[in-house]
Amino acid sequence: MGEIKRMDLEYSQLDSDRMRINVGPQHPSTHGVLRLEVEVDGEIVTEVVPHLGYLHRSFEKHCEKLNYQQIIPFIDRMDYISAMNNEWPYVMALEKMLDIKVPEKVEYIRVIVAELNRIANHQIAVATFGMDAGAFTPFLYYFRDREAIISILERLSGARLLYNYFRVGGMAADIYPGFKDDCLNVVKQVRKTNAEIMKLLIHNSIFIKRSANVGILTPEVAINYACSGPVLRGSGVAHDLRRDEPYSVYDRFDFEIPVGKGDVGVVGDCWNRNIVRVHEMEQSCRIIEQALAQMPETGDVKAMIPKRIKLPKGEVYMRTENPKGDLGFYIVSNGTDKPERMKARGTSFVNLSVIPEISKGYMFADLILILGSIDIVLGEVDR
Amino acid sequence: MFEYFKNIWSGFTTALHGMAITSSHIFAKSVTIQYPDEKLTLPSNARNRLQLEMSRCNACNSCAVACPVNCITVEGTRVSPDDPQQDVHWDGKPRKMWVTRYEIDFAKCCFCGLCQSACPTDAIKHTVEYEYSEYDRNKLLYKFQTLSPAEAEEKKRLLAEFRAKEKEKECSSTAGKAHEAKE
Amino acid sequence: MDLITLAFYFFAALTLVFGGVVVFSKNIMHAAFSLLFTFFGVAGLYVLLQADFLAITQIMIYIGGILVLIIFGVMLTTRITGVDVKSGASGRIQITVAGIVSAALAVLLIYVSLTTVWPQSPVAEAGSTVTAIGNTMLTKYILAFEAASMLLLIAIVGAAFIARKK
Amino acid sequence: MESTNFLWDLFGRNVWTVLAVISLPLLFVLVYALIAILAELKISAWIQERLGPMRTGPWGILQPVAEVIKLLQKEDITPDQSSKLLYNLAPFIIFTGAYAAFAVIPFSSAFVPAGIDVGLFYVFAIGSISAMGIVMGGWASNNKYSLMGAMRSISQLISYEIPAAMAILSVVVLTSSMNMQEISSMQSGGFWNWFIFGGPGGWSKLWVIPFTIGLTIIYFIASLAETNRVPFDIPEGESELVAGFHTEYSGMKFAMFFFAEYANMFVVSAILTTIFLGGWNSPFGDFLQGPWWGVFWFILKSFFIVLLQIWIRWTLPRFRVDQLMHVGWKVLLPLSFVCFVAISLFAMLN
Repeated sequence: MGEIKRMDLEYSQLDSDRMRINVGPQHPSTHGVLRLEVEVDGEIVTEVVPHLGYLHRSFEKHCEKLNYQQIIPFIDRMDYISAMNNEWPYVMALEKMLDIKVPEKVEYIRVIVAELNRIANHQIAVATFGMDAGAFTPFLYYFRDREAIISILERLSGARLLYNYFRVGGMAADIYPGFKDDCLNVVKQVRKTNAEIMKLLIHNSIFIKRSANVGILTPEVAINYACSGPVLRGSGVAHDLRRDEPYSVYDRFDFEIPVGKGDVGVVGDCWNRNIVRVHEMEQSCRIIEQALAQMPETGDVKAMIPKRIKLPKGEVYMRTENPKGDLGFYIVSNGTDKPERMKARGTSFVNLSVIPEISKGYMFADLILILGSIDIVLGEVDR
Repeated sequence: MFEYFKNIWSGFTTALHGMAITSSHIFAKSVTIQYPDEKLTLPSNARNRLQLEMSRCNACNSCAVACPVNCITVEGTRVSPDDPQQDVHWDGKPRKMWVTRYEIDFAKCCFCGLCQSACPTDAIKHTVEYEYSEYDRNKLLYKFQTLSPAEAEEKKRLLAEFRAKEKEKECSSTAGKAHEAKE
Repeated sequence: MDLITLAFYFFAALTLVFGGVVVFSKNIMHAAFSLLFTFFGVAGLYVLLQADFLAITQIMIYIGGILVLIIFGVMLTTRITGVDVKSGASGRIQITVAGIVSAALAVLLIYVSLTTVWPQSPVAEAGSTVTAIGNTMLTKYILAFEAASMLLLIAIVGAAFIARKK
Repeated sequence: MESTNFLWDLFGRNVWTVLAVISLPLLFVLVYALIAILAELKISAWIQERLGPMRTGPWGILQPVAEVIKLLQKEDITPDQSSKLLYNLAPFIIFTGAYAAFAVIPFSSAFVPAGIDVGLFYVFAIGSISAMGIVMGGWASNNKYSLMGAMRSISQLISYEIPAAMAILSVVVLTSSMNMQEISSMQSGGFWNWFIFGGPGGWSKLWVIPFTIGLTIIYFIASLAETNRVPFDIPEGESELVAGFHTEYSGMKFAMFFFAEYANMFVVSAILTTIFLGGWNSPFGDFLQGPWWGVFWFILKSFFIVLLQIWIRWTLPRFRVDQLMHVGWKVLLPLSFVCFVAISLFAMLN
């Protein structure tokens, strides 16, 4: 990110062509309370400095005062768009420490809710990316569909956004009757809308002109900056923890890792990052279908939940594939029911750091698109 | 040159495709819910306003411990056997604890549902009621105790009296016992 | 006093007042924007003289073209954010010299306007001037017309060249 | 100036009738703007499978009125470091520019506020006043977003005036008149005589029809750009410039910008209607033809174009500045030249 340069009088007089613009924290396109200090030469961006911390809630420090069960609601609030996926690595880390073997049915429920939430997350990502480009209508089509997913998760967990559904060793509640049909309907609707959005937005000539060949992130830079998720896969690197380090029951499903192929523009540009998300929705649909077919009918989801969570001394790091990339939790336990230290590897935070690298030399309007294509959630960036 | 015209053509046709799609939605059924008039039915496990069933609560403090944001305050006092007012729980068992104070600050509540799962008697529950916003934050401090402060003081006093009497009795009984033993 | 006379005084006042603002304003942007009203007033005067084509050309070229150019020029050359763009404070000598010159000019102009015998043609109900202008442009003054077009073309090419240099 | 005003025929030409003629379009603009805002709200809602405003009046038809009342009550903020006078003046200049164009719009064969001979030229010239207003507002706000919006807006207006002018000029070549009333009356006798289909003429006009249709589309696209509508709304491009040149405006001054935008939309639609879609002529020859039906047809056609603009707005994404210039200078301009030459050839051969 570089050191923070302050605009001083001397500087601006020397270089009067350039203008410093403050984008955010109250800007319609910063997806939250991000502040970007942008230096533009006319319309060309010459420098971007992100300023973080407007949503800082001391999550990691706060966790040291909470017992392991109480941390889960706070984890929901990191990446609030995909809360289900957030809870998973944390719960898995504790299970690893406690050496709990999770029942089969629970694993399948986890896969399904995580993939449902992945679809919901990507819907928002693609929708807001379209809105950054000026297309408002796809946004509402996606939100209409997201409603169905949210309703399923609400019936499962009781909440619409911050689920608190995962428990160490199980789930908070079992699935409801009719869950399978609801999921299959969602899958059908997601596919239908995606086909429509492909025509309406993604293959629209103006949209291609706007997003293709913009914000090119080469695989080397992406790996150097530790980017992950669709941002990395948009650059053509087929890295997905679900396949590379299969956790839970992911090794039982047949799915592909979509990568940016450069059908339009070049590999690693905004268009390719975006299309990866659309294809991932399809892959998630496939996983959901397979998981629904394989899921055992019976099984107590609460059977393995320990009464009181008390970790042995030691440390654990567990990461899973969040919709936005690798999400990891590092927990140091001192033997009590509260963690000694808790560290989250926030995907959005890591992915955001690549912004200054890939947005220089493009136009100001492109910067907004690049930011949108990285798909950050400020709750996770600032924590 | 060919590329130039192809670009123009694709720009034109994709725009028309888009317009065809948007126009096809004009006559589709709207998904809007006219909120105050019509409401979505929430699932029965939806986590909204907390409700405490006093006949089940025995002031065990589990919910207050489980709450990650400390929005629940519970205080209780043992029921004195001498108390003229005796109460029973919902299942007919006699009440052992008076709940002298049970407050939930809904301005703090994060609707995680942990209190609900911690409660041994299913007294505290999330309900589907969600329309309870207030202009004054103090009005969000919900008091569930049925006893008035004066009554609570009275119960405490009764218990203290009872305990004092117990002690006295114990003393006298031990003295009596010692006396008996002597005999 | 009929409507036309009233309109005349209105437009004349508009032109003069804002012309004054253009000259005396210390803020270059204010001066530039005042030109808008001055040009507009002049265009109104043209309308009153039944020169509707000329009036609209005035709006088109002066407001739509030259004024935009001036404002762009002001914006591009000076720092526009922060402090106001001011025309430089003039010293005493400059004011004196300028005052003398303009006073002399004013005297001369007033003298000329008072002593000249203005030829007055009978007011004819002028029809459309567009046809006549179009015809003369493409017959009698074709050479001048084409030369002007060439000049503008060269200017455009030159401007594009300068802009592209970076 | 021709006497094509029924008011002047009825009451003679005095101060009161002149005032009436001036205020009639104003009345129309106000009513039309409210309807257009409602149409924008409702059509966007329907396209997105929403209901749109439903609370104000039956089906929310009073929503624009409510919004105007709301804006009237809002605090009128003038930024501290702004250039107060210019800041306050700009919305009115913009509205003046938009409204002044109504002077030459022929609503019917019996009503045009001012039937001047250079009507089309006038509409074009007066548009530059709006552009000045935008620059004024953008500069006076003393906001970087406003300034960028204003700069973008003016360069966009200048660029797209040329293809639009070429389209209009082609019609002028065909009609050898710039009087909008005359152009309208030339296209009487059914839709086949409209200039979108090459204007009145025999079968020899068939080969020019693709060019006239092309010019209609070119003019329509250019008019979208001139009114700052999607996909050319980069001066107010919400996602990058917050609200562009009117970022700082609030209350009634903001409403003036809004009214001006909608008035401008109608002006460009009216020009398109007049020069390509037969103006106030009925599409079916003498069927429903007449001064009063003229008003109906004219408003119907213009409003259809406005609806088209709204429809496009809720479909397409936004261009980028350089792409906008590319479309203007490298696509629309050469194509409009080709069409213009073809139409000139046609006019010469006839």
